[in-house]
Amino acid sequence: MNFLEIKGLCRNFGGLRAVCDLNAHIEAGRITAMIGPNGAGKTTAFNLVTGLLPVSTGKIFFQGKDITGLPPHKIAFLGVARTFQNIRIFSNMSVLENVMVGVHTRSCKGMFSSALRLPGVSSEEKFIRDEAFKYLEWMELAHLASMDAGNLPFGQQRILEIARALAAKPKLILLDEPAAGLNSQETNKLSKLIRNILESGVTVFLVEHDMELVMNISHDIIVLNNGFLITRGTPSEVQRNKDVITAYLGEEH
Amino acid sequence: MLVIKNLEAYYDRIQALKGITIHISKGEVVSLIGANGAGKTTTLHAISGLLKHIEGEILLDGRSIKNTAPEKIVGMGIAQSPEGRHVFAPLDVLDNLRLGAYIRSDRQETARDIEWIFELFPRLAERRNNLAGTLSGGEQQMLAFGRALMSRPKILLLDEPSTGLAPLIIKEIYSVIEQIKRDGKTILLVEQNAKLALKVSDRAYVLETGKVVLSGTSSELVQSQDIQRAYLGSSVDGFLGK
Amino acid sequence: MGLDSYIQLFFSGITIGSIYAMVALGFLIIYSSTGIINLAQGEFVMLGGLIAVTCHHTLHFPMPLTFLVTVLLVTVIGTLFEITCIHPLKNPSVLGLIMITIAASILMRGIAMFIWGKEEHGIPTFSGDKSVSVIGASVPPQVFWILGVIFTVLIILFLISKYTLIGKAMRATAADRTAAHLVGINVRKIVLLSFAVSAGLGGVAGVVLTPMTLMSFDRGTPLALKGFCATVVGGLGNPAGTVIAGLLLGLIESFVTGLVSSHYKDVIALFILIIVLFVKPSGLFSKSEEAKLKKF
Amino acid sequence: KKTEAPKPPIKIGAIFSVTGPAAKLGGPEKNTVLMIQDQINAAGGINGQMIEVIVEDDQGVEENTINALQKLIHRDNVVAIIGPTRSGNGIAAAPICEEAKVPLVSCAATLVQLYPGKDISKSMYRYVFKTPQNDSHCARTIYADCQKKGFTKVALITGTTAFGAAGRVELQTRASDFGITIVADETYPADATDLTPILTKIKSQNPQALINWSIVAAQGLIAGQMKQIDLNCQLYQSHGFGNPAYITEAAEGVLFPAGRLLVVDDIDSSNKQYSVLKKFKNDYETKFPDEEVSTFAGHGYDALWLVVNAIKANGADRESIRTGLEATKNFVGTAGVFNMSPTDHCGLADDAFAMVTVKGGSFRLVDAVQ
Amino acid sequence: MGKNNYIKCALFLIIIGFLPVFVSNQYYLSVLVFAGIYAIVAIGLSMLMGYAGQISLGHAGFFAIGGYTSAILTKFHNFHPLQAMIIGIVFTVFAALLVGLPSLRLRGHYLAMATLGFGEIIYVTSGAATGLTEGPSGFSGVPSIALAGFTIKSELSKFYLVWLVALIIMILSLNIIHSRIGRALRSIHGDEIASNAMGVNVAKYKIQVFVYSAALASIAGSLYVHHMRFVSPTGFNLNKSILFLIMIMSGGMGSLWGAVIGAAIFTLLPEFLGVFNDYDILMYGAILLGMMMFLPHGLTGLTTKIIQLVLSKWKTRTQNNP
Ligand SMILES: Nc1ncnc2c1ncn2[C@@H]1O[C@H](COP(=O)(O)OP(=O)(O)OP(=O)(O)O)[C@@H](O)[C@H]1O
Ligand SMILES: Nc1ncnc2c1ncn2[C@@H]1O[C@H](COP(=O)(O)OP(=O)(O)OP(=O)(O)O)[C@@H](O)[C@H]1O
Ligand SMILES: [Mg+2]
Ligand SMILES: [Mg+2]
Repeated sequence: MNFLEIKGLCRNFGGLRAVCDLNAHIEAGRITAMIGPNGAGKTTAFNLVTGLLPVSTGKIFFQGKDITGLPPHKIAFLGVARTFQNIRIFSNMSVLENVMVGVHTRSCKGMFSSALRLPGVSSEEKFIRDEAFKYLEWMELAHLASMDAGNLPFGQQRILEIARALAAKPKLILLDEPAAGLNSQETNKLSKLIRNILESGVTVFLVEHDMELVMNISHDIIVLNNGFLITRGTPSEVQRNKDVITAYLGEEH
Repeated sequence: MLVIKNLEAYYDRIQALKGITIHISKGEVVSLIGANGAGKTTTLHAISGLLKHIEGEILLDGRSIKNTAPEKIVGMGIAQSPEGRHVFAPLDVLDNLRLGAYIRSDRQETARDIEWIFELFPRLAERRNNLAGTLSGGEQQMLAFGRALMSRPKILLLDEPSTGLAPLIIKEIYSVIEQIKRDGKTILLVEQNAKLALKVSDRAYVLETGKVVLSGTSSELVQSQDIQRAYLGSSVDGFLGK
Repeated sequence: MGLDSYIQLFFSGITIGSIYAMVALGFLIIYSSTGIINLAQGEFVMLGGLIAVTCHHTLHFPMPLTFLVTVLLVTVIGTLFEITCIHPLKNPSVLGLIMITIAASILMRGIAMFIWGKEEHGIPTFSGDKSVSVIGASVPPQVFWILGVIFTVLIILFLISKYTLIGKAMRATAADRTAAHLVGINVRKIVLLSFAVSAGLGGVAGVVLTPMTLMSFDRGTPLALKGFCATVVGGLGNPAGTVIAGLLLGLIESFVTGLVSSHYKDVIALFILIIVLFVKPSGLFSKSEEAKLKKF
Repeated sequence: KKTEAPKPPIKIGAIFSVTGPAAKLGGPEKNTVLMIQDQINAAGGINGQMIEVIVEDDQGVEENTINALQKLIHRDNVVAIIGPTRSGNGIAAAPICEEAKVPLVSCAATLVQLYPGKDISKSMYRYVFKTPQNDSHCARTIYADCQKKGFTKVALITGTTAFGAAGRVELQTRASDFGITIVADETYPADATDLTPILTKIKSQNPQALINWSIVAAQGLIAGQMKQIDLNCQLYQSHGFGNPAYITEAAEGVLFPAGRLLVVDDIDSSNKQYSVLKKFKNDYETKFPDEEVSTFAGHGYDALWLVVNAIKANGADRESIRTGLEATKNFVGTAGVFNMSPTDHCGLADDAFAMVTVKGGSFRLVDAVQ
Repeated sequence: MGKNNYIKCALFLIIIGFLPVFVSNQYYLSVLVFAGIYAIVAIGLSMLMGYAGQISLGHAGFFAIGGYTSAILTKFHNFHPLQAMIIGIVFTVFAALLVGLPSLRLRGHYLAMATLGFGEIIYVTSGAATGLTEGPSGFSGVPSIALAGFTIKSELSKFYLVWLVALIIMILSLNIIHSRIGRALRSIHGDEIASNAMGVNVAKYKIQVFVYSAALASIAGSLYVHHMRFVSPTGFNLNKSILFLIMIMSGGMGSLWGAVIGAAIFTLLPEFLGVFNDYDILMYGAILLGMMMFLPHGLTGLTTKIIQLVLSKWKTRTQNNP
């Protein structure tokens, strides 16, 4: 049983085949990167895995369970969290509250019990707050906890998004271009962070165009082009692959 | 050709630029580098006339363009490919490019330029009738870049044009930058990827918290120890600074 | 019912439908360039009618001059509305803007009541009252004026949007103001223009409508409601679709009233609105992808 | 000599729809009561005591009527209330006045406001009176005229307001008494302005007469729109039509029952009402030169005078006013001659109505024109 | 619910308790009863709009369903007012599901448009369905509300009843807002897609809060007819829906207390505008426009701003004079 298994996955937009007969798997405890030219279908694949887009055909299994067609929140409850290529933080909420939303999947009190403050609501609320703080401290954002998330500088918004995803204590985290807009120093910090995430027991699935980062930290690399899988391998294998070089990397790499 | 003297900019009460002096000569490629929040985007916005609250001077060919309406600045030949892409999401790719040529009235020339953009980015050509909002991140970046070219600017302001682009396309974009530089155009380039930026540019300025802390020709800067450490990413100290 | 009745109903429907279409276009134009649903749109129609009354009865202007002066004045009012109420806002929310237009509509109604009182006022029809017989139905000549004026306006708008980039510039302005600035669109001008044109359209509708149905200070809101239905049914983005939706609403209303029952006349448009929202939420004549990318 | 401290004025409340959809009714009512207040005070008040009429605007909305009632009853401590203007508001106001034991003289037409739960079989409210003629009078007068002219096929068109709805019921229930068949029965909302589809439908039924019953704007449009589509049958309007604002070229020849106030110049000087009407019309039109007197102004006149007369006769407290009102006999008002009794809180006879038409740009008594 | 809100609730309770000492006139009490009724609607609507970011232009429709159900059942079918109120809630929930389920799956303005249509349909129907509702003239004789055998008839007891209901609803709503559900609602407002991906069942919470706010409107509608002892369509038209919006906007979106304040102000305001005679519509429009333009965050926004300003002044002063 693979940790995440994608079988014959397809997604069309009108006549366009954004993802096409994709077969791939992710192994637990490793960092897997997905690369490929712009418009290759990477973000679409992430959207399919997290249920944000319905699949056209194909199946997705997470820890052996068929998650195809499940709504996004159910998939999140199974332990899949993600960040977005275009940052999607809740700019109407504070930094802390953003992360507290991340703990949503680890709490359960509903509208009714919340309204009546039934026993357990307060302690759960305290749990959520404490957890959120834990992750803010890890990401070194705790001093900004009460700030409006929308006013954070760009780089910190990216980190906040990761904190929010981690607060769900996911088994698998999907990161869509986490390094975009960061300079090399910041990118270096990011690679350290990603390794930390892995060490904390979360499997990482990553889309990124920064080859230095990808080649440095990933164990496996999946390469897409025009919706198709063109190859899969270790960084050194992929770097030497002719198809990858012509379609994506260019000569120098 | 473009001279900025003691530029200060404010967002409400926050001062984002604290007196920046920059000059760009005709035909030059100049890059601005600096950490997150240093004020690079703010500088470009100030030049494009998007900010209300600025002080200091911005001169184009000796004439002040401070407090000039943004559309007039575009008319004077300054175009920008903004950070965060800012494509017109509910319009299709063709319309986005046509609007890039909004200030021009030569229909046929415009059509030809659009074809040229499509040659540069075949990916866009395939998507010409798709709504810009449905494009992938990288495709949108290409579109924003192409749209800025469509006004046939004298000065091109590029804010992180390589964000989210595949390595091959980055090369493509940089070869375009070199090509338009050869055509005699002037470019002010903001890049996170300092290595790349220094490679194409003649000169560069380094910004830090709203001030120019270092400037010089690109080749000088590449050698500089400070730059090496801070922006070219050789050593890493500390984790996630403030 | 004979054929003549059907023809009669058709003309009734198409007349009121074209008024709905004008109001709907007014909504659409402001919406396309700013994302605002201007609920004061009906008040422009009301003002058009009442200003025409003053021009004609008090100032004794001949009809063509009345028409021109009225449309001009309403255009100016629309522009002033933008300048004084919409433009000064810093970071308005969509809802805030809607509420401002509601407040403005209440205020305009109040001012109109102050000036013209509570009565209905009328102006003479443009060319007499003698009905024209069309296949057995008698159609008042004003109907042809309404149709003629409105279709002329529509054709002009169509030509402008076809042969200039203004239509696209409006949509671009609504989609992303920063980017609109950066491609050289004079955002201020576009926004003012859109308010001016929608107000002008309202004014035109008011002048041509008043001879048939009279006008009073409180006529705006019901018209705005129907016009709004037409805009949504047409898909909030497609001028041709909006016009067709307006005409369709008028026709359906007329035929249902004439053939079935009048008791629920006013819910017909709303019912169609709800059905369309549930079945094809992006409107009858608009792409659903595009609807997803809109802000409001 | 000891100067007596002037007595505080007698406070009388009034609630009218001065704005809103029935503004055309409530406006003249308000004008009238304020004018009469001044007249009475100028003439030395009631037995030397001034009166003060406190007017509230309910905009035709019941919620406001109720607030206004509370305000008048509890804050201003009025001895009696006149108004409201619209039938729905009258129905809402009646039980409150009954409970608070404050006499109410309504200016709304509908009869059912006088009965708890709109149920005419129950006994009447004790504190609620009204001045306009009854809807049933109006319906009967119209149908009688139809019968006289030999019309048997009649179309109804009514507004969806309380007034229109009440009229519709009257017309529906009384048609058979006059051998009349209703061939069409349509309604339109208060804000309707285009009635041609409804009229087209009616036209296809070939009625001999069309009866429109509403107070809303559309009643002024209907005659014109009938012409537009060539529907050429006799048009009757209800007593709600009694406002000179509705006189248009197209309205020429319309028939409707109304009090004689509208046609003062046509009535015989021997008529009991003659001098009252003449004076009121004259007073009103002198004071408000832009306006012609309407039946609604008349309702205000009748209501206030009924109360004032009751005060004069019985004293200025709520209970005495109530008994005074109920004992009203032979009061000559604008709507007719009022004779109240414990079982009749309207007090008008059928002859309060006369058939009126529009001729030569003014309201004329049918009998005088023919 | 934070400490702050406990204090506010206590303060609220004290105000309710002591207000009648100062305001004993029945008329003012009656107006305050209306204010309390609208506060109930406003709290629900504020949760829907200020927190979950969903716009409703048709809450008068739910208000009407509650009102008519109560009026008809208590007057013509001898139901106990509480029974009728509960049945009204059931009908309202059903109607809210009918409108909400299809339109809440879509984004943003669809709910606004669908509810606009819904509200008007209810309004027109309540005038046209004469057999059921007695048509446009409505009917009086709706009994007063009764509780545990006591008929609540006097203005004073109605005042206490309505405002206590409002207080209870306030506490329930504050509890929801300051819980994981409240945060989920706000995250939906912020970004539906991200919220969904973080495990928030967007559709479920949207429909829950929509139904909750509709049910509150229904309760308020029932109280409304029992207070007026009369029902007719005029109380339930588009103007009423707009009035609800005005209340929460003027109080300040995103604050339940603001909703209550807005409800109070816009119930009382027209009573004071009466002095402007015929031109109160002019004044009303002008005040409204001024509020929307100059107080975009409503009165609560204004107070927070003033408090912040005072605090920062105070801070700098204490810093300068240590
Ligand atoms: N709209 C705004 N409102 C308030 N502050 C802002 C705004 N935009 C930028 N700032 C602040 O101004 C400073 C400069 O920002 P700017 O966007 O110019 O930085 P930058 O150098 O372009 O950074 P990046 O690498 O993230 O693009 C930052 O501290 C930022 O937080
Ligand atoms: N909603 C949509 N409608 C139509 N086409 C779409 C839609 N979403 C994505 N596409 C198309 O599908 C293709 C794949 O897009 P996707 O976002 O997955 O690319 P990507 O691999 O993430 O690229 P990038 O590296 O540039 O982010 C693109 O060509 C895009 O235009
Ligand atoms: Mg992508
Ligand atoms: Mg930047």
